[in-house]
Amino acid sequence: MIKVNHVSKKYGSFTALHAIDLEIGDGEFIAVLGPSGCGKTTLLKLLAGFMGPTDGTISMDDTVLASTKHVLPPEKRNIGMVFQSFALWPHMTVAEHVKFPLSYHPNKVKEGRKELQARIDKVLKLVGLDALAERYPSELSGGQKQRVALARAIAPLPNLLLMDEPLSALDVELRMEMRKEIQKLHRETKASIVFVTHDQGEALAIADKIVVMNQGRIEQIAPPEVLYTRPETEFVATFVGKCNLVKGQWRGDQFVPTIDSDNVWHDLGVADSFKTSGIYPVRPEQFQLMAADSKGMQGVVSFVQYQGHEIQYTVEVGEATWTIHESVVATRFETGDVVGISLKNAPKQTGTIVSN
Amino acid sequence: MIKVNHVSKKYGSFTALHAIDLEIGDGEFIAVLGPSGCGKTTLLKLLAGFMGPTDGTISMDDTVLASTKHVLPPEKRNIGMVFQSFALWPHMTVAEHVKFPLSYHPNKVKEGRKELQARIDKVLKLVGLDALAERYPSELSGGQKQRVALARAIAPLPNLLLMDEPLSALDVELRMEMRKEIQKLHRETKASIVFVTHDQGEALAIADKIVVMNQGRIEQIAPPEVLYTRPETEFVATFVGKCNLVKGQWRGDQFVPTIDSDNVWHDLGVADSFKTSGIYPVRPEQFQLMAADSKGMQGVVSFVQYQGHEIQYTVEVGEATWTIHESVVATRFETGDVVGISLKNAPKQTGTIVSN
Amino acid sequence: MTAKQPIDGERKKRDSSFSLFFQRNNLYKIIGLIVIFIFFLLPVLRLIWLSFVNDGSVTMQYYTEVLREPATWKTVKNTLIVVGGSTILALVLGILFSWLVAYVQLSGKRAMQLFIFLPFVIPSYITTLAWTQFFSASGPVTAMLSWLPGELAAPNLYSMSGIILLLGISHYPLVYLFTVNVFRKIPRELEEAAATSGLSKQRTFWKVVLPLALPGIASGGLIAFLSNLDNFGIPAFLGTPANIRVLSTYIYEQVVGFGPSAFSRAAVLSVILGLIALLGTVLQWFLLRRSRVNETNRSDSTPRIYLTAGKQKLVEALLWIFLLVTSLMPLITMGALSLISAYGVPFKLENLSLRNYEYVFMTDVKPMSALSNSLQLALFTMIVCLVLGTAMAYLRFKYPDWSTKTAELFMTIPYALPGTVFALCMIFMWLEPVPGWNPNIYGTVWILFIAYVTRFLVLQVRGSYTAFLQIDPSMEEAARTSGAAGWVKWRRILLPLLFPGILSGALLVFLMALTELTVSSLLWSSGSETVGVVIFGYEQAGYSTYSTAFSTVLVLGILLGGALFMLLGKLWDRKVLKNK
Amino acid sequence: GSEESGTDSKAGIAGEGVSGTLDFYTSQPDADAQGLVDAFKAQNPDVNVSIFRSGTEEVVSKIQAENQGGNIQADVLLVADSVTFESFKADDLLLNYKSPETESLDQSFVDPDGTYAGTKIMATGLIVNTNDVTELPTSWTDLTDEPTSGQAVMPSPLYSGAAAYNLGVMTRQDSLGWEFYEALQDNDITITQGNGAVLESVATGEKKYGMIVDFLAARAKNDGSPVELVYPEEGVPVITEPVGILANTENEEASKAFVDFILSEEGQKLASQQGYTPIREGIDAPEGLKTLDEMTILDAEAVELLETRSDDKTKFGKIFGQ
Ligand SMILES: Nc1ncnc2c1ncn2[C@@H]1O[C@H](COP(=O)(O)OP(=O)(O)OP(=O)(O)O)[C@@H](O)[C@H]1O
Ligand SMILES: Nc1ncnc2c1ncn2[C@@H]1O[C@H](COP(=O)(O)OP(=O)(O)OP(=O)(O)O)[C@@H](O)[C@H]1O
Ligand SMILES: [Mg+2]
Ligand SMILES: [Mg+2]
Repeated sequence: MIKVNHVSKKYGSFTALHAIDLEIGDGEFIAVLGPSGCGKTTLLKLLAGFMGPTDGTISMDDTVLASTKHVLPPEKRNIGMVFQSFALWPHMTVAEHVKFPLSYHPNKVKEGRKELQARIDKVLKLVGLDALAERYPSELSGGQKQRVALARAIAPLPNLLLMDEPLSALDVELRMEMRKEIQKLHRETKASIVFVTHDQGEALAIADKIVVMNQGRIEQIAPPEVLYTRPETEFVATFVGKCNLVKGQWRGDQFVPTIDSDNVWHDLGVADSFKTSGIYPVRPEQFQLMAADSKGMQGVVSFVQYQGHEIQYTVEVGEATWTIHESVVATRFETGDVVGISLKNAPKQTGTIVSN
Repeated sequence: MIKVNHVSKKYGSFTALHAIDLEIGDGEFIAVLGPSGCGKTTLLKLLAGFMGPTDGTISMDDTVLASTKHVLPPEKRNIGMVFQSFALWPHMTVAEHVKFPLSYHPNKVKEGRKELQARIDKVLKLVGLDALAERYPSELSGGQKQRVALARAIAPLPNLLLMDEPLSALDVELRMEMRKEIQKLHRETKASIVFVTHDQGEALAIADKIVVMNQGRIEQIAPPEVLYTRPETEFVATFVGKCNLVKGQWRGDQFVPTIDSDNVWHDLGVADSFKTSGIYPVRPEQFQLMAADSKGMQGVVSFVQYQGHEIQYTVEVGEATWTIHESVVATRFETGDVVGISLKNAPKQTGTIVSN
Repeated sequence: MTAKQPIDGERKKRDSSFSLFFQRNNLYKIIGLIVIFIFFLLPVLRLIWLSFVNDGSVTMQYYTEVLREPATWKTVKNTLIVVGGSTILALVLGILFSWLVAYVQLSGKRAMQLFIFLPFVIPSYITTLAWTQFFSASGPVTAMLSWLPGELAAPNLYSMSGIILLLGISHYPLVYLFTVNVFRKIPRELEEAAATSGLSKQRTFWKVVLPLALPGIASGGLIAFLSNLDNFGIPAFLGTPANIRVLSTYIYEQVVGFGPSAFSRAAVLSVILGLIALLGTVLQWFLLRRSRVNETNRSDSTPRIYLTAGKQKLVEALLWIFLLVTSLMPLITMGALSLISAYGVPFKLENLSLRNYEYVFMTDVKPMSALSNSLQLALFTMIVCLVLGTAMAYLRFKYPDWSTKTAELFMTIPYALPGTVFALCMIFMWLEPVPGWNPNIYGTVWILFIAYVTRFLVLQVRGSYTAFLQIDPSMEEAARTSGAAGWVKWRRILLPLLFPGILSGALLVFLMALTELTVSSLLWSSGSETVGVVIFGYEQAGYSTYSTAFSTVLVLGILLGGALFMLLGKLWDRKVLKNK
Repeated sequence: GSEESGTDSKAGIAGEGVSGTLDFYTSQPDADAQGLVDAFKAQNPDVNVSIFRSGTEEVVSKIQAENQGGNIQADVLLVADSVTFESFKADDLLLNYKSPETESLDQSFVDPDGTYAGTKIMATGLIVNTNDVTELPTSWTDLTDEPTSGQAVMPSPLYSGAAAYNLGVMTRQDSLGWEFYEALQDNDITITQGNGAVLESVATGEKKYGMIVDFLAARAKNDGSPVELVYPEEGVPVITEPVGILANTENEEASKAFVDFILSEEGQKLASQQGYTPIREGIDAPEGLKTLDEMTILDAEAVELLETRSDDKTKFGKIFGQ
């Protein structure tokens, strides 16, 4: 169990992390999610031990790993790390990158050459680089480089695996595959994993627990479904799966949107914090678009994005801009169209799932 | 109009591009999509003029830009480029990065200091880096670096904008925003844009035309909807929006899946190439899962991924592995469950849209 | 990707974990500094102390005296002009050559590199002799100019500009050596990014390439600056006839000036010289202030600029002409002198013989043993400097705080002082490090060894530091998360990445130690004579023909070694790195 | 080494039975110093002599530095000129030892207090390039005449102790004096670093005339250089390469034996063989050089020279614009 205790980190006068508290259980898979520049990489580097916190401590099973005074160096920890910038060694081939931790990591292969080579081959195959084993980093494409970084980190099966956007340069297919491999690894080795990503879908799909960060602070820590269905802050609601924050008035379980005061919406599982601030968070797929008629909410389509299995509309409704996803089989609208908007009645969704 | 004419590129003995043909119309927005290592970056570098083709020519309005003999250097072309690895200058601040092309690019700002500063501010604001103008690259996070690279490329409003995964390090929200800005820029400047991405959603959303590459070859060039609904090769079908290639027999417009020969599926717009190879491509959302009963297709859930607005199931059906997306409101299954699978009847979908 | 680190202040903050280690071990820091102080600064302080005492009482008398003399100020002014001018010349030539070799497609680069080193290894008395003959009334330049219309006279080398020219030419290889690897490591994409931003090749050079090469340029420039400052041979040879004094020659005059105050006055002047050296170092820090780390690249020796065949030929021709004049001409002069029996006999076949070689290598026993001594000394000095210098550079790179900066300053001083002065300092220090205790270092070969290490360590520090500036810290971080610490990390990750830079430093130390003269001439002892001492001895005895014979063999040996080395490098490239 | 006795060496063959180590600091050319030591060792095989050889200036600086450092390592010192010894003598660094062999020397080359004695005669004369000059000069003042304008070269007293000695001596001659040096300056004489540079310059024809120590010129001529040595008629300043023993020598006995040997007939013959004019009367000078009686010697008080050396140099510097 790793405990991050009130850790702050400053770069010069800029505070990148504000008194972070976090617990990483043994064998837990934690995704760290947050917008660009929110401090994800910084958190990871602190966990790895590349630098010490400006304040606070990081401890593991009651021994202090890092404090302002002392930092246990990374080589003495049983970790693996995928660097956001890959950090490949220009003088080593792909195979050598994998061989390196297998020879020096605390979990190194001790059984001899053949075993070592077998492990190298296995890991390379796993990331799909077996054909490129003798290439140097300068001869690889972006995604290939990232896979080398991934292979190097996972090869020694570290106890704590820190991954800084390890799949950002991969295509969806490969990414799914890698995700599955990582999950398999996780199941098999029971390693704790901290997985930084900016992709909320990835975080939702992969983690036991998601940490949402914003501007150097933790906004919410929760399992994926709780996070998605019961976001506690506006930020989490909008960031994790697009959410439209509809303003209005809460009267008990009933919500009257400002924009369309004739209507009453029912509470489908909205967090209390939203109720006090008079907001109803609506997911893009919870809205329904139709041809405009005189009554009900009206908006103007300002942007249309085709997504294959769905169409994403950006609609201006009064002062607000809403995102609405519609199936490709529904009626199509174009930029400039005036549309009517209503809330789908899907009483089952949030309520039941939270209680799952 | 830029014409890529039978261009090949070899790195040593490895052929990264095999006789590529491509046309980029004036003001066209082209997305290049393909798996890791397929040659996207290589194509872009050829278009920029960093290297010459091993074979073939690239010409623009009938003047040859690049051949095996001669390459017009990039600084003489009116281009902008976002590098996959950012390629930021470590000795320059964020503002200087933007100032540079504004001072030297063929489209440079000629009006004087004030105008220049205004343009810098505007571009930085656009990518959300106005607060970090005086930072050096080493003081930025991954996503911030990428935005600097983006800002630098778009600042001079080049005629041809080459973008190599320009948004890969950004979170969904920011990515959407940037996408919109790029599209706006495209509309306003009528620049030709070649946008490399590994993200099919992005490609579908943003481009006039998508080029799908695989292993150094172009698989298909088509507008997004055509590509999604009428993929011409297995590769395109599976790569652009997950697709399950169900094997069976085509009898005219009727398809009998091998796995469930009691059933007959109707042609909802399948390309001829699939018909000849006896395949019915089914999108994950076209399948429906239900509790297993004795008749119909059956499979075993091998993997479940929660995605917020949907659940992604991996199901083993006979020899094949299918991906099926179900709404979160539908019945939930778990790994190991035996499920029944049927094809949703949605006759409208593909047919009508293709004729759009 | 550009890497995480600014070079100075910010790194410290970011790497606070390491300074944290250090805080706990603040003691080590102090101890380290004390050791460095004892080895590098204390000897000099013992000299400086002389400038404050007169008959056992502390006085500022020497300062008021020396500083009041107009001669002092004139000398300082001359020094600044000469050193400034020659450093600029060395920088221009050094940067130009390193850029051409690293960037432009030229044939015969390896041979070129060898020739670039020549002016640096040819003893400066030979260089001056060759150049003065070249420009003399009976020399080829005058002859050539007489063919041209107009009253053109060959430039007078016995002048400020002559000194600047020769110093510049002798020391540009230093800049070259430090810079060429840095150029090779600049990621191509950074230039490509400039090109897409519309910068022409030329602008890209000024705005992107040059700033990125700053670590090398600053180090090379600093070393060239210090070398120009402490050089005695060239200003003495060319300046004496022209009545031009610079600090190094003036200090020598004081030292040999007998009189009770000789050393004291020399010490005062040395302080002035030391201040100028420190000024140079600080200026160099200032230059490096804005330098940032690149993405770590493998050094890339494939050319980036291709010229048309005609232009390439032209550039090659110009380069070779320059190299022939600056490198081959002195070499040939030297070779020719070594073949004749005496100065002034016409260079005709019947006057040529190998008699001088025979004497040097068959009759006289000293040269061979000197060669062996020097080789051993140079080798050990190189190895020790390699280890200590690289370690120091690492500390300097990792913890750029007051302590490492101070340490670097300490190490700069011994190199900046004129050799004679430095040798005197070594005597003060090591004869009896503690009054009454003679550890028997002085008077043995050990004093030479200590002197060489002390004097040349800064070369390795700069060489290695420059190499470190090319390494993105994430390289090391990745090694550490892979479990590699200590020696493994160095052997497998850092050293291979640092290799070319470290090698440049080591090469410099080796060559400097091999040909060292002024320090050795005061510190050698029976049985530990060095190459420099033997050559100096021949020179002083008026046997210039012998000394040229010996020098010729030495230089040819170095050339041969260099050629072998490059051949090995080529093989290494082919076989091990499978470079295309 | 044994230090108990300072008198017994007067008796019998010099230094018979001496042993131990001896540090010999000299500015003689390496081969000559080695030859000397070898000859000495042939007689005294138990003495281990280690040589430190460098330029006079370096040797002197080294001894001074050692003195500052607390302990002079040298036992016997042999460098260019008597002024140097006067300076050490003034600092009480030299041992009083009047070698019995000095009786055969012209007493003007022997320190009356016995701290040092000359070992050979090195005159400074004129060197001429015979390719360019047919009419040999006869006088120092030829260097100040119109025909030699810009053609002459001399070593700098600021670098070379021997040249500084010459400066002191010549400026004290009525026939020459400071006016001579001023005239040299007016006649555009070139100042160069040392005697070696003068030789190079004249032998290669870069300059036609030079002031130079005689043996260098004679040897170059012997080797075939197109040069001629001239002893000007006014006389020549002479340096004597004196030898002395350092006061804190650790092997007084061997040191004395060594000094005795240098001044002995055998030692002097060796000097002659090595190409120097011996100082001991009755031994022939080598080919091309004059013996002591054949030259007119310009002389000055060494003590006085020491006192004024610094001023002399400054004055010289002023004249030559430094
Ligand atoms: N210098 C090189 N030497 C040898 N092979 C290379 C070199 N550069 C690229 N390649 C290979 O060429 C192929 C295409 O590379 P490219 O960089 O164009 O891929 P990409 O499509 O951009 O991939 P990614 O999405 O991973 O960035 C890859 O398989 C890569 O390994
Ligand atoms: N060396 C530095 N000096 C100053 N500020 C820094 C430095 N490194 C990072 N920062 C700032 O700290 C903040 C957090 O950076 P961090 O790299 O942790 O972000 P991140 O969450 O990983 O973002 P991304 O998703 O873009 O990689 C950013 O705003 C960044 O600008
Ligand atoms: Mg990051
Ligand atoms: Mg790529």
